[in-house]
Amino acid sequence: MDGKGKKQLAPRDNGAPDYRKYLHPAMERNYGRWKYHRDIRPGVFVHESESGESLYTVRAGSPRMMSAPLLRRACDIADKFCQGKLRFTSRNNIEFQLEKEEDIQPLIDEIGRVLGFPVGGTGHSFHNIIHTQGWLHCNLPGTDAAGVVKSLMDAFYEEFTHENFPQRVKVSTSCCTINCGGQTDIAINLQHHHPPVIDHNNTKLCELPKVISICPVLAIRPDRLDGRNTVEVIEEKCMYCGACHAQCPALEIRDGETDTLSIWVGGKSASTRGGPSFMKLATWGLPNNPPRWPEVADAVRRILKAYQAGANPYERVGEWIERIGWKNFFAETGFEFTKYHIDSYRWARTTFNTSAHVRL
Amino acid sequence: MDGKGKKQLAPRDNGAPDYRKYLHPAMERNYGRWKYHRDIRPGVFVHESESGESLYTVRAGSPRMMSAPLLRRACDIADKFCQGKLRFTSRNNIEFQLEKEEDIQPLIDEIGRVLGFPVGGTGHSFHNIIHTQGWLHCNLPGTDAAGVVKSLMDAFYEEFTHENFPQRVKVSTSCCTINCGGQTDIAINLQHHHPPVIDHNNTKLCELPKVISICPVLAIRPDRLDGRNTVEVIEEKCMYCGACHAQCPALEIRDGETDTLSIWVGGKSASTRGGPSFMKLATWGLPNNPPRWPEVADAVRRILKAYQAGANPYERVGEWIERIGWKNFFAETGFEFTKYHIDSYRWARTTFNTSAHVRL
Amino acid sequence: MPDDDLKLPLLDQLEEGPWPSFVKDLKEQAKRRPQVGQLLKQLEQSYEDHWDYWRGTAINVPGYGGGVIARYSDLGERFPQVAQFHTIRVIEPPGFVYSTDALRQLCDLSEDYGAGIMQLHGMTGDILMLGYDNEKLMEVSEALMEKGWDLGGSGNGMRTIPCCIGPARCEMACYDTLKLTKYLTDKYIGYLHRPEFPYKYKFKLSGCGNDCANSVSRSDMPVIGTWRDDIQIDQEAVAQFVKENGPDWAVRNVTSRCPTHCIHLSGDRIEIDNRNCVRCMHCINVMHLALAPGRDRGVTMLIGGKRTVRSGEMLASVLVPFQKLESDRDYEEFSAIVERIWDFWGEHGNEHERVGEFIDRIGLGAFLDGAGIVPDPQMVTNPRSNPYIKFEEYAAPRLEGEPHKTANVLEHEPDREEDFEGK
Amino acid sequence: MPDDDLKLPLLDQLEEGPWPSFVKDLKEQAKRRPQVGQLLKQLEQSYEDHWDYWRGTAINVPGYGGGVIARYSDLGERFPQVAQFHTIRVIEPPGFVYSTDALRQLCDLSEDYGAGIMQLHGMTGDILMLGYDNEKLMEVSEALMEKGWDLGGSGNGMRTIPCCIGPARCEMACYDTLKLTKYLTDKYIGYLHRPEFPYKYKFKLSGCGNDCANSVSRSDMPVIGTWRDDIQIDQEAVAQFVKENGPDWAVRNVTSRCPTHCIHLSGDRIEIDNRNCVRCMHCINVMHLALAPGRDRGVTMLIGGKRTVRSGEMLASVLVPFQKLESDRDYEEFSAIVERIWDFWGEHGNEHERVGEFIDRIGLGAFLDGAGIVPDPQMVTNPRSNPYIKFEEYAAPRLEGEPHKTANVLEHEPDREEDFEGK
Ligand code: SRM
Ligand code: SRM
Ligand code: SRM
Ligand code: SRM
Ligand code: SF4
Ligand code: SF4
Ligand code: SF4
Ligand code: SF4
Ligand code: SF4
Ligand code: SF4
Ligand code: SF4
Ligand code: SF4
Repeated sequence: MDGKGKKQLAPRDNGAPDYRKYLHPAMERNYGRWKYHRDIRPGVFVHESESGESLYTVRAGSPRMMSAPLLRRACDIADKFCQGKLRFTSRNNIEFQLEKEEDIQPLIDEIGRVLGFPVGGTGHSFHNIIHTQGWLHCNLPGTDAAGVVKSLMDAFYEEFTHENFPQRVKVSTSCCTINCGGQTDIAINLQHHHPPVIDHNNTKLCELPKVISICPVLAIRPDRLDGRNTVEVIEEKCMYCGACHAQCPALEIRDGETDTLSIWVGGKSASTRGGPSFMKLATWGLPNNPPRWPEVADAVRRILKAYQAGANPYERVGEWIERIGWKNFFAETGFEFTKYHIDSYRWARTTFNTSAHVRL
Repeated sequence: MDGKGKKQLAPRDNGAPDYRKYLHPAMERNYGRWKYHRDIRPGVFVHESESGESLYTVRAGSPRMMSAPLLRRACDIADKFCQGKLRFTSRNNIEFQLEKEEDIQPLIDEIGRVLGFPVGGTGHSFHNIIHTQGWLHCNLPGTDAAGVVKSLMDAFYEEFTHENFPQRVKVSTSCCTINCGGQTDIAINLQHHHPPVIDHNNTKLCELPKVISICPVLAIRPDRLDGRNTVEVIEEKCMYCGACHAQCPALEIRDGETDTLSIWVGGKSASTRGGPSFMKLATWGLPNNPPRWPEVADAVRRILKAYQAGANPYERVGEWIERIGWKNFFAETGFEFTKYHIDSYRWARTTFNTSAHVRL
Repeated sequence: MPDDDLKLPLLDQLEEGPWPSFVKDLKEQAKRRPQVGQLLKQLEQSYEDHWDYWRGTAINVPGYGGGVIARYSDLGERFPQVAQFHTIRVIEPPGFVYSTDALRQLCDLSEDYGAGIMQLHGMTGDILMLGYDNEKLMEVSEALMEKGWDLGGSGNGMRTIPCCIGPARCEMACYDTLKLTKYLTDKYIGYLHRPEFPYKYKFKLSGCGNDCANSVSRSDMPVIGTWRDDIQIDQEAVAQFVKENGPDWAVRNVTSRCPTHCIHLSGDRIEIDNRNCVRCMHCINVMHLALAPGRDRGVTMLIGGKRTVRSGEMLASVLVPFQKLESDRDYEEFSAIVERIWDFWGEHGNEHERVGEFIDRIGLGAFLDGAGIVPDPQMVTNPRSNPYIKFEEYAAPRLEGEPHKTANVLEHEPDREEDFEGK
Repeated sequence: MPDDDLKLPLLDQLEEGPWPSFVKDLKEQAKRRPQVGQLLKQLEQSYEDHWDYWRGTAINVPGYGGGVIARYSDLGERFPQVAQFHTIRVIEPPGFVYSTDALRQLCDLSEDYGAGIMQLHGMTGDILMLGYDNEKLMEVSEALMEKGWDLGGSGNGMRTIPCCIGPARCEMACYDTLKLTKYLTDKYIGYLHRPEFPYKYKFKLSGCGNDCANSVSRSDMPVIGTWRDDIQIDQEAVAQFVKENGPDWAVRNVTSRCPTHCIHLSGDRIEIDNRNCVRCMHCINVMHLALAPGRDRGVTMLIGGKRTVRSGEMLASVLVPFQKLESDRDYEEFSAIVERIWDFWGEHGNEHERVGEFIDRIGLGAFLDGAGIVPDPQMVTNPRSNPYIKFEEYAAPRLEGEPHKTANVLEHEPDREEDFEGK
């Protein structure tokens, strides 16, 4: 495990790169002095500074996973148009910045030609989907992430390149119940359906006390088998959360045959209006169906259509649903409301309708 | 224990009295046909029927606990004015009903003269306080109930006989942490401050498994002392709820020296507007101070004053507080916000402010 | 022996002030019934010591499992007349309506056998008659029953049912609260008199969402009147209202307070998107000369309310969004729901576990399954936000070939420690 | 050996469609870096089998406790080039800003030592560089550090900090998010590189309540810009806005959406009751030419957000309603709060217990005590509704003369079963 580098490695503790060196010159000059912004067209907006300067931003959708050559081509564009600077957004888009309005169209053309990336994902559009590792790199996934996202972004390409929703639509995917993906307007997550199966020969790999103590419902207890220490899972208590699996691979929670996808709606981080909110179960039991997961795009489309038709301007997905009521949400999407939609976990009671408020 | 009645008692299962015999004749005639009502003056309103008939109601505040002679005098009044019918409200008031408007004043005069009861407690007034048994009859109380209520109603007599609030104000009291009293706009409740003290000689009185299983936080466990079965209380777990005391008097939770009163605000049963809501801790540590509990009336008055000054029409106490924010509630009442106001029980997390919403 | 000259330094202070004084009244009564004097003396002692002097145990009238709250004085030697001082709970007439004859009858019985003091009414709705010793208790019960009265509830059974005045004197009433109170009381009187549930079960009936019976916060099964067609609007009266109060006032205090923003004032007309109306009553309350509940009426049934002890406060939540309550058939359907719940909770509830606590333990989804009630999005303010779901659809034998068992109350029963854990 | 003719029946379908295809790009890269071809082949196998073929264990660069996600292929025999296929997390430049030089440098390093594929950026904010074997991992780390880059966080320590673009390109920014990101990263780089907390600790920094860094839902300590004076209003721009959109539109979409109804349109002027403004940003967002945050700016610190695992979703909640963040002294005050929390949680947190879970276990009140933070009503949406409080003020020796102990984290520690019980 010893590196073969020239010197013995030692902590350098360099810390964070000095962002000041990397700022677009106009950003540097007008740092903290921005007055307002305006939307120019989908994917393009301008910020105006107190100094009178304008800074145009062109946002291009990226697949996040990129090869060095592809990234170098993005650098070429930035060198040509953006004084050698570019930035990424928290949703994996690339932002190219311009000082001159007339560069916008040439830049967009260049992005399309050189990178093949669409320009959009701003304002009231379907934003780029954030996602996690999936089968490409993680050791826990029950599904892929990049593939689901590619399939969805193909399906909602028009929605990405236009701003036709009442408000921004943010989507995320995750590939196991740990959910590294974001709490967003719409989320596509994996659902397990069985307690973990224990590979008793493998439990030596892990620290038993750790795996026992990680279970939130105390479903794992020590056991002995063939004279060796192992664990057992109390099936009735286990709620298939997969925390133990993340701790110890010998507790296998996944099942290629039965794992499904579920869709969640109404998550929000922004403190705008009513504030942040959790996303809630919309529908479940969608097949884990690579390479194109068509059922997922269908379900998402149902939500988007109802949202587009019914929401008031500026209402996020969750706000729209709260206003029309979940009864109408289910009616308008055609999803079925089941007993599984009713919370049964720790704060379940606080989700009950404790009033005589009913829509009849 | 055998009754000395003439015959052996046997279940008669009579069920509920036939209310039809007891309805005021105008109620009977217009049953289900009421069109609307109007307020005439504090304590008096009229209901109009589709038939064109009017029914005047005069509401008199009662202390709930009444002697037979006093009740007979109320009957005399009903015989004289109300065709031999009267009713009680869910808040212990007596309602006298009239068909003729001109009888109102004579009736009110008679109520005052014969019963000494005030007329009021309707509409946007300070309604009659509902309460529990207290030292008069229960075996669990840490304070009295009737006495607290008498003291408060004396203090808020003007508020009962006038309608000067933005909305109805409903108040309740309870005499132990079981809280037989109502969930209301303002509540005065008892607070214990120690785990139960066990009278080990007395535990034979109760069923030990029952008292062990009643504790919501599993703080009671079986113990043996001097060769006999008893229980012990794990002090760190116990949260002084008193459930065990209700099950078994050998676990004494009360303490005449340290028990205090606390005040809760914002409870509501009505589904009006935002719907029912819990009442929340406003202030604590008020001395349990018979016979007049002056500190309680002072604290209630602080709330009422701020409410009267700040609430919009139709806002219940809790709605007003929600609108102005708890920060301002504490500022305007002068109560101190402490760490004890922060929930630490089962659904604590759901009471946290999970947003960047702050009033600065 | 009547005690004409009670000196009670502390309680005497409660004779002062404008509000009617129970001390004054009881002192009067002490002249007729000596036990009332001793009651006051014991109370004075409590005021002095900050301490209570009552002990309770169970006393039952034969054939009844409840209805009596037994009290023995710790100071029985000093105050022998209240050494036994029990309360009888008597079922009130629905709507708390009385003829003076009926009330006088109670007064007489109360004085003939006991202290002649009553509380009208207890927090649950009973007529509370105080002050009987062991012997008189049996006698007064017999006498009450002879005259058609009946004992109220206590213990682990159905409790006495209170209701709002409803159609008898309220224009908001969406069903006959008094009739349902009598129907349920009579039909289930055995469950009231011979308690056999895991714990108490309270109904409270309100004719509309104003909930004048406090049902949501204080009963296991609130029944609240509602409607499923449109709010009735008298536009002329609306115009009149707008004229009197001004449009600004109407917007500020009526339409803008609608929880779903489904009501609008346009000019001097009210427009309502009834699909989004949640029957909160606010607009009807304020504009009650112009608006009224719809005509296709029924009830919303809720479940699981209670006050503090053990669980902290619990408000009831929606169980059946709409149930008609007009024909006999409607009443039978209603009862069938009640009985399914009692069967399921009765069989699987732990001792001392209110139905709301039972739901917390097993989960509302499992409860609906067990009680045979169809899940409805209106039961929740929102669906779950966590993925910890055990779908039966995917369950298959897995662990060492054993048959798969889904989340089930039976599994939870013996395992007390789980009560406060997640599921 | 480059694999020029990859046939991947399933993945090939992801080359189609208008959205940029990672498969197409990786296939290209496979021509330059053979491990990328094997990566795709293994992925194809996963697509076929619905199964993952990676295993993880820990590999550390000497002197660092984190920053590497080690991956071994279960199909290593078939795909030897990805038998070891680790990811390095590299701290991103605050605000995700790059010079093309810097980005090219990363591209070069990535190809020189590994597969030449990167993810920009990981969900936590790191630059993710994929595809190093055990040996190259050490070399590329060394090379990165030589050039001034640094490894990102993993394991039980402080994590790499992301922030929104803030003052660099946003008119809403109420503090310097980029500066604070660098300040915290550099100051606490030891906590990032040599993890010693009970569990991970994530900061996320947003310049205002729009929370473009998703801090509330995805970090243990969100830091969100705010202000404490009045919203800046340009009434001329308001008038212009009203002229363009109409007053009705303005009311329907701006003022009536204010969560506390503290903003009003009167004529063509905006009036705000700033005492009731909760800095939700909505009116400013919509009328951004006319309204702007106040001038006396700072941050709100929150605590305890995380996503699903174990606890279900947790949103962070208010810890410090307002903290200035301008002078060095302000930064020190800010750090002192952070450190008090780390000390307290560090000492008393259980292993694998996020700070939000820790708060759930011991109670927010006890946490504030332990971390030395003054309780504030803004921390909660409402005070408690249950009376289960242990006031220290009244604690006195009671049980068998033992000293009274109040609710205390130390008592809870050894008692795992209590984690999910009430307190
Ligand atoms: C008399 C009354 C208070 C009053 O002065 O009005 C009362 C008095 C007692 N209640 Fe109550 N409760 C009374 C209404 C209530 C209410 C209010 C209601 O029904 O609307 C509640 C809250 C609602 C609820 O049911 O949760 C209430 C919640 C309790 C509880 C807590 C039950 C729980 O699960 O939360 C107990 C304790 C218990 O059952 O173990 C209790 C227990 C008691 C006992 C029986 C105490 C005991 O265990 O010995 C009290 C007898 C006092 C006495 O000497 O008569 N009482 N009790 C009320 C009944 C009168 C009546 O029958 O009309
Ligand atoms: C008589 C009574 C029903 C009964 O069967 O006994 C009753 C009668 C009426 N109530 Fe009530 N309410 C009665 C207890 C209640 C309660 C329960 C309580 O007081 O403990 C509530 C629920 C309180 C809560 O939410 O905690 C209650 C919440 C209302 C409301 C809803 C107020 C709100 O906006 O939240 C209305 C509607 C209104 O105010 O217009 C209402 C309206 C009315 C009206 C106007 C209904 C009508 O059209 O006839 C009645 C005249 C009331 C008045 O006082 O001006 N009544 N009302 C009860 C009188 C109690 C008393 O003596 O003070
Ligand atoms: C790479 C990344 C997903 C991605 O594709 O972007 C990721 C990948 C992993 N996460 Fe994550 N998490 C990543 C961001 C997140 C986020 C989002 C965030 O930070 O904003 C979350 C939710 C927020 C939170 O912290 O709760 C997240 C919540 C978890 C958890 C659950 C922690 C919890 O207490 O809830 C685990 C499991 C654990 O720590 O035991 C986990 C564990 C993992 C592990 C280390 C799985 C494991 O135990 O081996 C994954 C390594 C995958 C790999 O092969 O690289 N990851 N993880 C993200 C980190 C990239 C970066 O450094 O920039
Ligand atoms: C570039 C970026 C910040 C960064 O540091 O990278 C950014 C930039 C802006 N955001 Fe954002 N937001 C960015 C991610 C977010 C996120 C996080 C996310 O997407 O995961 C959120 C929180 C989402 C949530 O609540 O779950 C976010 C919630 C907002 C909002 C609040 C929307 C709302 O009403 O709820 C605004 C305000 C608005 O829409 O006017 C906003 C407004 C803006 C403005 C208009 C701010 C400004 O004046 O410059 C920027 C232009 C945005 C546009 O897309 O039209 N931005 N914004 C992020 C771009 C992501 C992307 O590529 O799509
Ligand atoms: S969501 Fe699960 S499988 Fe996906 S990257 Fe995160 S830990 Fe790995
Ligand atoms: S899957 Fe979750 S609940 Fe089941 S045993 Fe593992 S940790 Fe426990
Ligand atoms: S609140 Fe407590 S003390 Fe008072 S009547 Fe109810 S049980 Fe008895
Ligand atoms: S007072 Fe409550 S918490 Fe304490 S031992 Fe008794 S039942 Fe348990
Ligand atoms: S609950 Fe409704 S129907 Fe019953 S009295 Fe109150 S307002 Fe009237
Ligand atoms: S009853 Fe309530 S919800 Fe329905 S329209 Fe009126 S105010 Fe709105
Ligand atoms: S969080 Fe606020 S300051 Fe930061 S980029 Fe978003 S809008 Fe601008
Ligand atoms: S920022 Fe939000 S809370 Fe403040 S005035 Fe604007 S809309 Fe209202």
